[in-house]
Amino acid sequence: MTGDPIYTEMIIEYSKHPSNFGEIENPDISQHDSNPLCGDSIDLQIKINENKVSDIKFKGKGCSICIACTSVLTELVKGKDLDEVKKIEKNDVLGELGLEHLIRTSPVRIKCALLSLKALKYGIYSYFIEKMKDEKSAGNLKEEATNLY
Amino acid sequence: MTGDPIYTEMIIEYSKHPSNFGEIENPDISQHDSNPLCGDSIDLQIKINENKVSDIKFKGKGCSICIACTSVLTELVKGKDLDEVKKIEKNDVLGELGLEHLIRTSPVRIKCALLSLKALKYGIYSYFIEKMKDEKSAGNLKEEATNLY
Amino acid sequence: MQTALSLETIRKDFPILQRKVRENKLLVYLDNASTSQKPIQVIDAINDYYKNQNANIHRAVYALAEEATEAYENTRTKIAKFLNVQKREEIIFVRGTTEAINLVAYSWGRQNVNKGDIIVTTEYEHHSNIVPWQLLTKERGAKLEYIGVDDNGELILDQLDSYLETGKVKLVTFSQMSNVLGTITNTDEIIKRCKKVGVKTLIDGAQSVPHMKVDLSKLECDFFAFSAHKMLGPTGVGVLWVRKEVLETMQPFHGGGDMIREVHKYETTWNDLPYKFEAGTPNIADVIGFSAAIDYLNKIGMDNIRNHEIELTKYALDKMSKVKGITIYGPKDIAKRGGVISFNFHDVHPHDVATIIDKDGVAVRSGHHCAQVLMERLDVAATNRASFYVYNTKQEIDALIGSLNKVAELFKL
Amino acid sequence: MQTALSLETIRKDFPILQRKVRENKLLVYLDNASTSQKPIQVIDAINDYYKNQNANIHRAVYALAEEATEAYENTRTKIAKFLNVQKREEIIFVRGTTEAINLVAYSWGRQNVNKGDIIVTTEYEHHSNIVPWQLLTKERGAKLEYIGVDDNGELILDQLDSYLETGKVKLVTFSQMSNVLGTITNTDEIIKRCKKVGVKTLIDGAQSVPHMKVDLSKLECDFFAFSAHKMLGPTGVGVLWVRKEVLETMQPFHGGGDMIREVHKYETTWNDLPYKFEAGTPNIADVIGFSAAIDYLNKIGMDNIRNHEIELTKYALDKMSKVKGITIYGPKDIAKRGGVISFNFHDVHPHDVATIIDKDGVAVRSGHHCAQVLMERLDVAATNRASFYVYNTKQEIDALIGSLNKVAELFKL
Ligand SMILES: Cc1ncc(COP(=O)(O)O)c(C=O)c1O
Ligand SMILES: Cc1ncc(COP(=O)(O)O)c(C=O)c1O
Repeated sequence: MTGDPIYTEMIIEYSKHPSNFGEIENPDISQHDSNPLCGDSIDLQIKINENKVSDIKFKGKGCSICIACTSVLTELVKGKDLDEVKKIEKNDVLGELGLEHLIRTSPVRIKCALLSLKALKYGIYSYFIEKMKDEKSAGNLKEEATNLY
Repeated sequence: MTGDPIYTEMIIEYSKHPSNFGEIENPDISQHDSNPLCGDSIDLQIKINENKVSDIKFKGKGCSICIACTSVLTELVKGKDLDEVKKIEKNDVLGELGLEHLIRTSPVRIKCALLSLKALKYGIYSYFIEKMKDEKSAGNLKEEATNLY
Repeated sequence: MQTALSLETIRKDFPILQRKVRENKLLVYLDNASTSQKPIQVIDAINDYYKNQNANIHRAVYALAEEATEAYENTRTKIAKFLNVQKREEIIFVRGTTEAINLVAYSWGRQNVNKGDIIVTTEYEHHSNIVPWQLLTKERGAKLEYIGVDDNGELILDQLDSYLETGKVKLVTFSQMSNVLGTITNTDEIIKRCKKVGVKTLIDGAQSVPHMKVDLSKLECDFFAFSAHKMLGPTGVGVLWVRKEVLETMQPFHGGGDMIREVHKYETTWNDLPYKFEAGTPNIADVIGFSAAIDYLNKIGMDNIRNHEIELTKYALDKMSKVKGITIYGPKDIAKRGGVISFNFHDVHPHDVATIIDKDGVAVRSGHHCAQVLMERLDVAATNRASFYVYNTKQEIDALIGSLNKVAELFKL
Repeated sequence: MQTALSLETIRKDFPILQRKVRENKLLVYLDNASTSQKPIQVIDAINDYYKNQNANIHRAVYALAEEATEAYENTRTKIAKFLNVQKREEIIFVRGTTEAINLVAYSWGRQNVNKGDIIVTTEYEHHSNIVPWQLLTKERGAKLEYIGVDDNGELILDQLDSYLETGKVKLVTFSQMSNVLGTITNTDEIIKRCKKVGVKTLIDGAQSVPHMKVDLSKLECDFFAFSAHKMLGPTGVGVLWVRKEVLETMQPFHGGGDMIREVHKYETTWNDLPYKFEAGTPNIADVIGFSAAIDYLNKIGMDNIRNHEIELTKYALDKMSKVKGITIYGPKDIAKRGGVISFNFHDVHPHDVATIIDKDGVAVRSGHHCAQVLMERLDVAATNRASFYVYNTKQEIDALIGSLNKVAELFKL
């Protein structure tokens, strides 16, 4: 089985020993997502300090692709500015694991790989929207708010 | 078009000049029926005297097969004892018009041909049932009632 | 036909047109408003699916299932494009127009229609655009009202205005083309008047989509329904399109597999659009067959189809009006009608007409065409109806005329 | 197989079994509980219909329409016979099990289930036998209760008794065979207990009818639902059977063509059974395809199919239990289970298993199998599931075992 294009040592390692697994107290972002057609289920938690991801953890059940990709994603995100986090893309995650080919070869499994990225983006955007509301109600400038996008 | 197995002179005649077309005052049986999948619609009215069909008339819109068969049926039934009317069958009607073959050749048109027979039977049975109820409530013997069937 | 494909080439694609019926008569199929015939490309697509790809979709990771899912979802995209719809999640697969309209009545209707509200339909609707609203309005204590049909077979739009003025109308629902009269509804005008007062609109596109270009980005309706089987596709598939803003507010209709996100014992969350409205194993093979039908229509071009039918209809109206004892219904103006011609012979019942001409292999529909309200309006029990499609020819119309003359003769008209 | 047909002959009838997938691997199709493959006889029947008979049914008098109507209605009769049903009008054609159950929930349920009433289902149901009842009970202010599953994968019938004792149960609904555990439900016992207190029963036969003889004249349930696509038939067709006394009391579900007798503007009367429940153009071609599937099953014999699957299941259970790190779910006793085997590898996710063995051409299902309530009960996110049918062989099970061993190796179990 050497050269399996998906189940590399790295993926199996991550799936057995995921990074940033666990929970955060009083997270600023809590995002749940699941893959409706299988059973992958992820809870992301993020702590934000001065517009930076000061901590990120996840819990959940998922296949090795899902767990490995989530691990990589949390590593990528941790410590980064929200502006940078906004810019993270599919291939940033897939690339780390050599899984870019999944987009082409497995339209089904790609969903496992990208579940956590979807949750992250959703969580971040919701956070921005909440912020915008706060800022609006606090009477702040509209431009400032839209910057959050 | 000589020898058309359905549209014989007789059928076309009947359809243009149906027998017993019209209405009866105070009928004992009034039965409506329609062919749900086309648009044939028949109203049969029957007057009963001493267990005999003293008069029968019909109104309705229908194809020539339906009208011809209804005409024939009313002719067959008029003046007959209800016991005999109960026994009238498909082929009694179809036979008069040379349409027995329809059962085999046209499962759809056969419904036009037999619509009035169905209405007649339904009307007669309903009449019997009403009678049975009357007789029951009048305390008559059960056997007598079931004779009506 | 002004197309890359000649009529002759097209006819060769439809195996059934080679068939002999009754006493060795070549089939002349003129009941296209009821259901269309299928080109070999559609038949082969279904075949190929079962021989090479068959698997349940959306839920498995193995090769076949991935292929089947892709083919199924590509059809959705193709249909979106065909109707010029930007958001593919607005396309919901159903069994046909009837299920589509019932879905709206149950899901949207029961949420939005209340006591005293009015639903407006028309006198020339198919039963599938009347009965669901009778059921709904009865349940909700609401009222069903009808836009009348004038003697030219067109809707009397003034009546719409008087309903709208009550302020109680929740939905106006109508066919874009009458399946009996062939009348093309003044759709833009109805929608404009409804939009002005914020009333939702549903278009029954069962007769329009197969025969003319429909651009949903231009029509500003909220719901649109049609059936594959009337447009070269298989039986058992249809489409409900719902504007996303509206779809997002709708509760699910059928519960079951695939329409859920997470099921727990006592509560459940719904899947994304459009899956929320596609419970259970869908009709996968026929959706894929439908895809081939859309390809076929695109290859010919919807405008060419419309032009071909205009030509046939003109020809037929001209010849038919000369048959003894005939009455023809619907608009006189060819621009206002599709390729559907309803007619009657004086007092000869349509079923008799159909049976007689069937002996020559000519298939027309006779009956109430699931439009009994219109039959009452026309004061007839039934009509005969000839309806055309891409593969019909003038010779076939000549055959029809020949047979109709026989009817006139037999009944001494 | 103890039948006139050898396994070899049978396999030749299924074109897809010749197919190569992924890197030139012969397909080993073990996802039959999800959908079955189709024999050439079924594919040809659909083909033939479109090439020779296609027409809309019930409503026209010309030759094609008569032929199509007859073929469609003959299928109804054939299915009645297959299930040993005396009254063919009790057979309603729907899209599949999901639509069948929803029809009951909407039509019977909304008439009969009221505030405080209880509907009982089970922990091993498919979502299609849970979600419609969640929707219904929520709407009606009623309650949904579950019969639990014991550690052997069987229903805990004592719990049924405690629900029945409340006197508030309106319906007990359950699958005759679990699509995850393979458990064959003690159907007679449940129905007996329900009948004693006059409670209606619905059987989800999606997994049972394809794999064993079902005799509806002996089962005394009130509703029975199943799908053609799991029993060699096409997608898009299923059956709802309802006992006539019950069916006669039910209000229509979908409104539209064919389900009516007479439509007037403000009131409408319904057609006879079963047409009252078949609104709109049905999936004619696939009903006719289904007919060929029933013929095929009859030719092999349902008892032979059951025996073949028992043999395969025994063989598979024996070999699989020796694979490193594997857990197998469901009853140990072969008489209590169908040809469905769910399993997991320790902490390896089922999707990973499925993807790895798919590379060898082996197709098994992985996921929650639309049974999330059961997944919660088993305390797993998902399982792998291999399921067998008439055409599967011991060699194919060997191929599965080979691939499973690779998984164990790769994940160092
Ligand atoms: C037990 C059971 N019930 C219901 C269903 C749903 O059947 P369908 O998707 O054909 O509606 C299935 C199949 O997926 C099943 O296995
Ligand atoms: C205008 C119109 N609406 C609705 C329908 C119903 O379509 P289906 O029977 O495919 O559901 C038809 C076709 O019969 C139709 O002509």
